[in-house]
Amino acid sequence: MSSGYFKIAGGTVYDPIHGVDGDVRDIWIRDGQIVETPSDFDIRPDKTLDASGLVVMPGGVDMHCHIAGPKVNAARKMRPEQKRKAEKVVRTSNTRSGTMGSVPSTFATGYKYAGLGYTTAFDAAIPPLAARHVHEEFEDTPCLDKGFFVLMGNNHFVMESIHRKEPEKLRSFIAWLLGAAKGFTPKVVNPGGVEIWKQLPSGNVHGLDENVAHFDVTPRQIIEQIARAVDALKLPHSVHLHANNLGMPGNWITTLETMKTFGDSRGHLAHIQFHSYGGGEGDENTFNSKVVELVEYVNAHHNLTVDVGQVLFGETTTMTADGPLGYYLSNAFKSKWFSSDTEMESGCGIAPIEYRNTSLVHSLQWAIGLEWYLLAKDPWRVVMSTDHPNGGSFLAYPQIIQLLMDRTYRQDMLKQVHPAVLERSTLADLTREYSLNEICIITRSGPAKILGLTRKGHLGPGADADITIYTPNDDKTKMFELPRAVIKSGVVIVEHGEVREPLTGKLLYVAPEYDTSIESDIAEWFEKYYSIRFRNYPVPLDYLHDREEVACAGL
Amino acid sequence: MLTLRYKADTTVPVEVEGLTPSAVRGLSIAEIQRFDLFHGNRKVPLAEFFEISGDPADARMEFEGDLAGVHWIGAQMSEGEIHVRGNAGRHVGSEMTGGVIHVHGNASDWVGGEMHGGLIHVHGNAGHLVGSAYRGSAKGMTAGVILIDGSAGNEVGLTMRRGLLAVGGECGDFVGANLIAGTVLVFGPCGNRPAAAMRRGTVGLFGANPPSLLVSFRKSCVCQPTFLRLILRHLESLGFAVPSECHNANYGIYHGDHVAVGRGEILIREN
Amino acid sequence: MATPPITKPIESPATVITDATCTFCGCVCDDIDITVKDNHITDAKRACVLGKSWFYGHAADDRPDCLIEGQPASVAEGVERAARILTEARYPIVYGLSDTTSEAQRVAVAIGDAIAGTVDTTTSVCHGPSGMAFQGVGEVTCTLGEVANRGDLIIFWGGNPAESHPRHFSKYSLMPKGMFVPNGRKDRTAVGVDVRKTKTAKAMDLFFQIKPRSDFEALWTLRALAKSVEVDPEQVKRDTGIELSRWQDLMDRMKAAKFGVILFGMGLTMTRGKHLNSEALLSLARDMNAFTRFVVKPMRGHGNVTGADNVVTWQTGYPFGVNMSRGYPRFNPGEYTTSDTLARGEADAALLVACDPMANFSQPARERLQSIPYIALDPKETPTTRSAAVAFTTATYGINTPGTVYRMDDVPIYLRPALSSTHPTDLEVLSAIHRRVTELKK
Amino acid sequence: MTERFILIPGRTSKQGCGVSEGKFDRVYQQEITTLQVAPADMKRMGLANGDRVRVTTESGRQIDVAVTAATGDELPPGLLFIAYGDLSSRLMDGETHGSGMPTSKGLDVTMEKLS
Repeated sequence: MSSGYFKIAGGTVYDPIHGVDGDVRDIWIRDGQIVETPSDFDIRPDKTLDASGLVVMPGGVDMHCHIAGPKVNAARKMRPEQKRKAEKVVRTSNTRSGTMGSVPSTFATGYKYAGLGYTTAFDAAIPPLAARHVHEEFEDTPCLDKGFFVLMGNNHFVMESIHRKEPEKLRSFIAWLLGAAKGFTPKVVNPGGVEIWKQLPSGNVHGLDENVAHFDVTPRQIIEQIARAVDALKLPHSVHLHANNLGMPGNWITTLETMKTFGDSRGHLAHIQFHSYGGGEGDENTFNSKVVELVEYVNAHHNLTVDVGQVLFGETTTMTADGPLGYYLSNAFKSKWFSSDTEMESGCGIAPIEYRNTSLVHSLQWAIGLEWYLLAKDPWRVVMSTDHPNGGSFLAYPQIIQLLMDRTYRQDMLKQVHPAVLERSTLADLTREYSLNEICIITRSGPAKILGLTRKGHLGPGADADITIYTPNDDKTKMFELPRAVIKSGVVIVEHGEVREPLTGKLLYVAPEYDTSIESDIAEWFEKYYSIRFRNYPVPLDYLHDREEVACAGL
Repeated sequence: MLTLRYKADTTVPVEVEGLTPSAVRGLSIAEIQRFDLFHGNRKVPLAEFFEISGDPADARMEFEGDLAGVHWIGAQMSEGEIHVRGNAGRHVGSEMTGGVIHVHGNASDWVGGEMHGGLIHVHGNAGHLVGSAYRGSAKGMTAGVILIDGSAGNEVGLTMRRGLLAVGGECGDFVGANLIAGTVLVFGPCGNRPAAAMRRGTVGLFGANPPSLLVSFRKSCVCQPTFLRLILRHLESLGFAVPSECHNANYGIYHGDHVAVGRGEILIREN
Repeated sequence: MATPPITKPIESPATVITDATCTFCGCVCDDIDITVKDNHITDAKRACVLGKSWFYGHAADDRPDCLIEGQPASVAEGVERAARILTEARYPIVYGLSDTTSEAQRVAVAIGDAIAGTVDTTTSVCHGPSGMAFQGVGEVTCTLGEVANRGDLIIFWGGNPAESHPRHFSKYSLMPKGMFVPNGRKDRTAVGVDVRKTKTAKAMDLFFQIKPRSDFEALWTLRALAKSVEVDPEQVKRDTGIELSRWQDLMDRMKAAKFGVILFGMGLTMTRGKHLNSEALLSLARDMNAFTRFVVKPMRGHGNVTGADNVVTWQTGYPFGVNMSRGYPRFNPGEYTTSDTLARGEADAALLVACDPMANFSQPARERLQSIPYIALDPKETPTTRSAAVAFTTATYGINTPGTVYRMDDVPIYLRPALSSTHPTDLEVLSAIHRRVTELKK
Repeated sequence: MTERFILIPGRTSKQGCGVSEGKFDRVYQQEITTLQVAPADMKRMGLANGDRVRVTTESGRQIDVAVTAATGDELPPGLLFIAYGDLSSRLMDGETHGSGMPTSKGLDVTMEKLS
């Protein structure tokens, strides 16, 4: 008679949320969840995995990546030349074939994330009009629990209700929109800037207090009002912001002002590395790092969290909802350029680029990312990310872990980058080495907490049984590149890099309450400007397969 | 020398990727017979489709029979010599970095696709996209020499980055389109829109009645460019038949494509 | 005007489905109110002439669900025969997919993967060349609502939407009153460029009747003018049949526009030059963004051809013409595309979903298809179903079956069916074939 | 007498409606088996609506088809138009020039009146 239990025995466990830092203990699993060790001693587990001498951590959580939806799929279609030369994902008896390059196909994305021991991922920027597209792609992205952030920073209804100073209407609209798209939290990208791009050639905003023509609002107001609305709705995760002026020299001033705009509202600043640049307007040789100034503010303000957006050297494909940024990058790199504006909601830009360690700017971007990890005091509020694939592929996480844990490896890499990095950033003097516990925080426990996922990122009773087991190795890249085993919802899905059970994984979404009287308002605006009917916009629950609503208890 | 006589009769594509002189050089005949080729979606031992004899040690391979349905011959080869005594299929010498390929019959599309070095000489006709970039690539052929004695199809030398490409007979439309640099010479008539969006490099159209050029090309002068005389002699040294009248003819030099960078040149034989 | 079928004399209750979606063409209009009376569609309010034929033409019928070699058979027998044909083939192709739901498309690609075949869609003989141009230079585009709300200069190049997308003018591109074009048609300049003076051309403010096969030269003239490159007026007139002064006037209007739009059709992709015609047009639109906002959009033909592009891309990484003989996807238009694998005699079996190659393909391709065993899924009888080894009569997407489709601008829209059907859906038949293929391949 | 023309197959709304009504029904069959000819060309070649002509491509593919005058100035002289279907497909070569797309529009043809 099966007891239904699965035991992971004698592993060296890391569970920072419960203060477990490398204790040797067992983990008991039943019905896809972690459970208390059964008090009745003669209960035998149906299956035991001997983890003695192995490192046991919760499954990885990638809280900011671009893995599904219209712009990701356009980027896949646009890079046949890269896919032709990249690693081949060959079909097996229980897995589908696929392609890699900077934008892997959906099945390959699921298998590769699971291969690294990641079991949860959030796509960072989806226009709600395309929500169904994302839900369909998610169903073909195995092994991961998934969700997505809903683009709102240039939404016409949002900008109009901010202009008319109607915070309740804004709050109800945000709640309605999240429910309609089955998304997770509002995503604000270059607020106001993308709308001006839609109106003018090379249009953009250049500061927080610039007026957005036709809507008469400022980026600062958009950020402030959405942040407040999100806190009032008690959403599990705060507003997720891609600040104005991404990538521009001297943009640290906008970033600092943006941080202050949050006041004491919660706020997450995405790929903060791209927003931490000193230097004159477009003047390369004054380009320098301003991490020291910015990290000081973040260390002192606990309402703020960041993910780094680390740059890795080599070829990749930038893809962003920031339309004007896409145009700027494609002109800078003289590459092919895709741009698609979504009515009433957002833009997007795609451009293939290459980061070279011989370039002063790219080397500094690389260094600035590492500075953020090494100077941030609280590992719970700085998160591992490469803004996949903008800074690099998620497959580079093991290499970043080694850079953070191994000072000599870091110094060696420093010798291969542009020498200006030495005086224009503090990286050369930073000697900190991350512990396994801190790595566990920035790659799973931290992002799970920031996302408000109470059953992710830890190994206590009640947690989803998403667990990754690593073989200790001084070479941290090797250790984190090839986990010994990956368990998802209590099932061993990957062993020694081989996918055993490609489960589909579930959608994580929110459905905040709202005053439904707003729906007639929305419908009237919608029918006037959208090119589809209001009835056909929302995604009904039965459109989704495996799903879980994350409650809005908030903090 | 290793001889491979093709004995199969199928219309399903046969693909021999990886069967290069350096790959077989160290193998025994028995091992070569077990080399995997693809027949559509099935792996098939080489011996099932080829009579194999001779000695691979000198990195010289001879294919016999009509191999029009056999693709990727000599793809990615780096050394040695391949002779095809008959027709060859698609992707002959694709992405090769060195060595020599002679096709004594006709070859199909993508001869020398994204080639990086070595020499391909098709003594018959070639299909489309000779020495071209594959779709989406920002760079096509980067080095090496391709000689086509007969005719060639469209998009000869598409997005070439560098290298030398010569077509003895006629060629189709868009010869040298998106050319980044390098030299493409066509000795027979050519189709329309030559060198569209060319940035640098040289496209020679030496056929009897050259086509009208795109409106974004401008005639600069008529002259007898010395570098051309050197190239023509080099082609002859490689066994390529250069029509005698080309050696000291007058050539109209047209600069363009001004829609792109405009620092390329089209040479048109005037007498 | 297509006439609705005659309704039965006794008045049975009629039901009305509001905001149903028509999937005949790439407009994918989702504001159709359908009236249904005893399993017949008797009215389709707001549908165009093509839409009305689509709704009326797909009434229930009593044809067999499955025919093997033309003889009625059970669906199970058909699935068994289909699975055997596909698993025994050495170079099978899966083709069509543009007139079925994305849910069914995903299973069709799964079959292509399992049989190590080649998956291709009708894109390869429609806007495939525009997809190749996109892979070369990229594309600047937007959803149709942006055109309706901002477009003040609308250029129709090499297409005849008045006949192929009848409601495009009124719903998206010319008539709508938008946020930045409040007076609708009056705020817009409509320009046509085509070789024939079609119904579309007659609705334009300016019409450029160019010489046949001179689209590339016309686009190159505009590209030169955009960069203020001096061009020879006689050659322009000779090449395009239009005076340079008219092209200059058009370029001046393009630079002065606030939001320029070029919507282009088969005139570019099916004529000599093909993908390089499209590349010239995409490059022109990109160049114009140095002066003003300019977008371009291919006028996709079928109801879910854009869905086929998206599904094949997210599952394999490539949009069409994807060969999986080696166990992983490979892409090469001109090699793995269906016109080629058939015309060269390479394909040795086929699974054809919602398409009619026996009517529309080149002669050598049709002769090859005639000579190999193939399976066809289609709601209607067509030349393709007539010579199929196994033909399934399936329910019609959007009329009988729910599911997701993607409009020509990649906007996903859900279908709300009006009628039930006795026939199995594409999804059911394909899922059964996929299950059996997987068993046979073990 | 035989003259050179350029043939353009294409969509028409009748052909589109015919697809839905059934490809073996009258509307579709009639539309795809009728060649539109410019009125001036009809006059010069002594053709009347319903007369039959033989159209031949450069590679020797051939169809016999009934003609009808194009409406007004829709079709310039020298151009022929037909709704795409079985007949237009018979004129297409298999060659796709490395693009996957056969050349189906702008075909060089000759047309001669059949007695």
